[in-house]
Amino acid sequence: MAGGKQNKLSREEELLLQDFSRNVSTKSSALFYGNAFIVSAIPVWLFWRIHQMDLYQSAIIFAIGTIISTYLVAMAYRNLKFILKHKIAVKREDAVAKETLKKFADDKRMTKKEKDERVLWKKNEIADYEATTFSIFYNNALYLALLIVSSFFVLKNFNPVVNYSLAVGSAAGLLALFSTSSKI
Amino acid sequence: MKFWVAASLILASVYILPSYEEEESGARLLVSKNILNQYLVEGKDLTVEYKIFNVGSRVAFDVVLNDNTFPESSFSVVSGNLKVTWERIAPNSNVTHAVILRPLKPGYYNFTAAEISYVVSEDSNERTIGYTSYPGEGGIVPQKDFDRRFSPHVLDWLVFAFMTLPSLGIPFLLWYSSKSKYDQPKPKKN
Amino acid sequence: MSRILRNFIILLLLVMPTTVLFFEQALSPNEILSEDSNSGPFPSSKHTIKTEEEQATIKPSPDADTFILFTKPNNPLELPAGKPVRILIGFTNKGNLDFFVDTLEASLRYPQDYSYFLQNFTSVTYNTVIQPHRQATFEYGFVPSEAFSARPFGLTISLSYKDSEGTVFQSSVFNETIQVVEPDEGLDGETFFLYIFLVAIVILLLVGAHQIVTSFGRKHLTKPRQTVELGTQNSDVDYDWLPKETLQGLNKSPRRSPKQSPRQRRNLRSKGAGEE
Amino acid sequence: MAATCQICVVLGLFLLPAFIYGDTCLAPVVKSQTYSTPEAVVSTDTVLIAEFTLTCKNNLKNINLYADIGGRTIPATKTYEANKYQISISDEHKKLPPGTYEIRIFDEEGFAALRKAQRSGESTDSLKPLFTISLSHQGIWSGPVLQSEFVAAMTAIIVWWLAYTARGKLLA
Repeated sequence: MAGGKQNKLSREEELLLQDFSRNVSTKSSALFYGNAFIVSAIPVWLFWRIHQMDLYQSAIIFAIGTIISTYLVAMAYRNLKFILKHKIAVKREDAVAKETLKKFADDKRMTKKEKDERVLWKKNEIADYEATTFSIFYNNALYLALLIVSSFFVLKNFNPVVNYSLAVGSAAGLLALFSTSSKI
Repeated sequence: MKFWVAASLILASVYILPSYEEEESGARLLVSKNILNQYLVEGKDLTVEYKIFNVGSRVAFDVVLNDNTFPESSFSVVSGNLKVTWERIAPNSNVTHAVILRPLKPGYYNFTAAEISYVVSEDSNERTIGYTSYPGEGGIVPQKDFDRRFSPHVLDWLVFAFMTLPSLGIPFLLWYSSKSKYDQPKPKKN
Repeated sequence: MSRILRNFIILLLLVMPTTVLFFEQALSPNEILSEDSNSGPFPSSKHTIKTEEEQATIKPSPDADTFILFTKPNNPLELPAGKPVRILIGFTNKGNLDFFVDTLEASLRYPQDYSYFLQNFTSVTYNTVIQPHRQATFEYGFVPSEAFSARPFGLTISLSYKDSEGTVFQSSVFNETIQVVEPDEGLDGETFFLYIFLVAIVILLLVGAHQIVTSFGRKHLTKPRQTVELGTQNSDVDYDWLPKETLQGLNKSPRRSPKQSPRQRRNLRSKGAGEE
Repeated sequence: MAATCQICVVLGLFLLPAFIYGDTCLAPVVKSQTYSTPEAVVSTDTVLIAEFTLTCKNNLKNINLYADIGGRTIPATKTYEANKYQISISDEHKKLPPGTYEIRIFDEEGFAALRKAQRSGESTDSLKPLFTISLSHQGIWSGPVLQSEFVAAMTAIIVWWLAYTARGKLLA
């Protein structure tokens, strides 16, 4: 993202950038929280069946762990989606443009500007869709890997309750941390 | 006639003499009772092994090994018998006997000695009673704790994989479908 | 005829007892150490330690008969170092008082001077009551430390017990000099594969190191030589100040010594003079 | 004449013990039940147990039996039920590998012949036992070769690695 490239952005890019603000629409945040909750519920089953923690005795710790992990994982989804969206938009630009133009090539009524508008809108929608799905997929994969490794290898000899809280906490925390930077 | 009396006397003494003269060092049995388990687990095998050594100098007769230290309520017999006998155990030899039990209740249990009784020599009917060595205090681990540490939970892991499938698979498929639709192979820039 | 026969029969009768006795013990020589129950008092040496003194005075009870049997290495005179040793101690109560068996302790001592302790093994308390005319067996295990291999030691094992009137007895069940030998570590499968694995890793490392050294070395050496070759084609030496003829001369016949034809030398001289 | 009868009396006395054990078990019918240690996680040694009940046509009661398993001769233990015997062997796991063990049961005579054969060093396979019990030992299960959580962790890491490479492509 060297500065030089920044100043050549056309007006169209500015328009696009406006849509790329960090706050996501309610629909996608609902999607995020839903997925985050599902992913955070999985460790409960893991610890209940394999670490044989009693479900009722440690119900509280399970609830707290799940809520915290849901929040952190949703945050990770948003961060990664934001980073990905812009990149995907650039990549998919001409393919989307070609496809939409082909679609509107026949009706003459639409002005060039309107077509551009339509292309821009479609590209944005596609980018958003892909960024969301990939972010969910990537974060889930990383979350589960971190969870299993920490719970069964790092914290192997801890008592199950401590094992659960530390494993879920560290997995969700690391996830949120990693999602902020685009390197890992 | 005198001759005959002498002959029978000598003959009789031959049989009685050895037992009488060395009554002191007749047969002597040392019996060890061990539990060959690393872990005592409720519902899993508990192996009890008795080794009888005849360290005396004569044969031990009618040896009875009786172990009633395992109450029916907390131990069930899988294989082997708790009360066994041997007709004779030769000196300087040892005999092994094993019993497989299954603890029914977890908790601490004091494994005490079993009883052994035998006859020192063939004609003396007085039985010598002894006790085996005792394994002492043992903790029987409940099944759940043991499983947590050892059983491979293959089924649980499969269910786990099944649960993670939607939360991993669906986003991937959606992304992949849209990616393949719009993705043109990137021209190799450098 | 009958006289011979009678003598023969008497001879037979005399011989028979010995055969019966012999038959009883026929199986194998009695190698298990049959130890006399009451060994003599300890060799009282001047600087006996206090416990030593106390032990010296406690006598074994005449009503108690103890017997020791080494089960793990069945030869008590050679104990492998570092390997667990298991023994069985038989105790017979011949008297008519209950015996209360307390503890059993074993220790390795300096062979020449038994009061000098080298290794004291953990003592085990049995707390068992033995009724009159009853027998009991006790099991005990200890591990001679690996550092002691291939040297003689005095091994003393003593069982302390008291009777129902409270008088304390102690009988030393085993009190001999034994040899602690090298444990014969059979090279079983596992250790064999372990060695192979280690050798493999070492070889791998060597190959890796060799790889790095050679590749690093090759990269380093080739760079200067390349610069040398480049030098002759387009080195940054500026040749355009040389007059054309000398340049051709240089390129055409580098072999000839730089002798110049008189005419060329004359031109040079006149040009040089012109310049001054 | 008197002398000869004297000799046979003495000889008779001499051989008396041998007569007592004379008759053997005819047409033995055996019902046996075997046990072998299933797993090494719980038990330190392998134990093989064979319990069997022997009924003879000439209904002998509780005769002495001896067993020979791979060179080891041990007396069969009698239990308190009539004609029921038990044979138990215990050793380290490595010394009792999985496989079927042929337990050859001999009665007194067979046992004497066996001892004689052993002492004189010739092979004892030629001797015909009263009957044989075959004990099959499946082998010791000492834990899964690959820990299941290890497999799970590996798959999780692989899935993450694929995602990571895909992401790298997207971001680059």
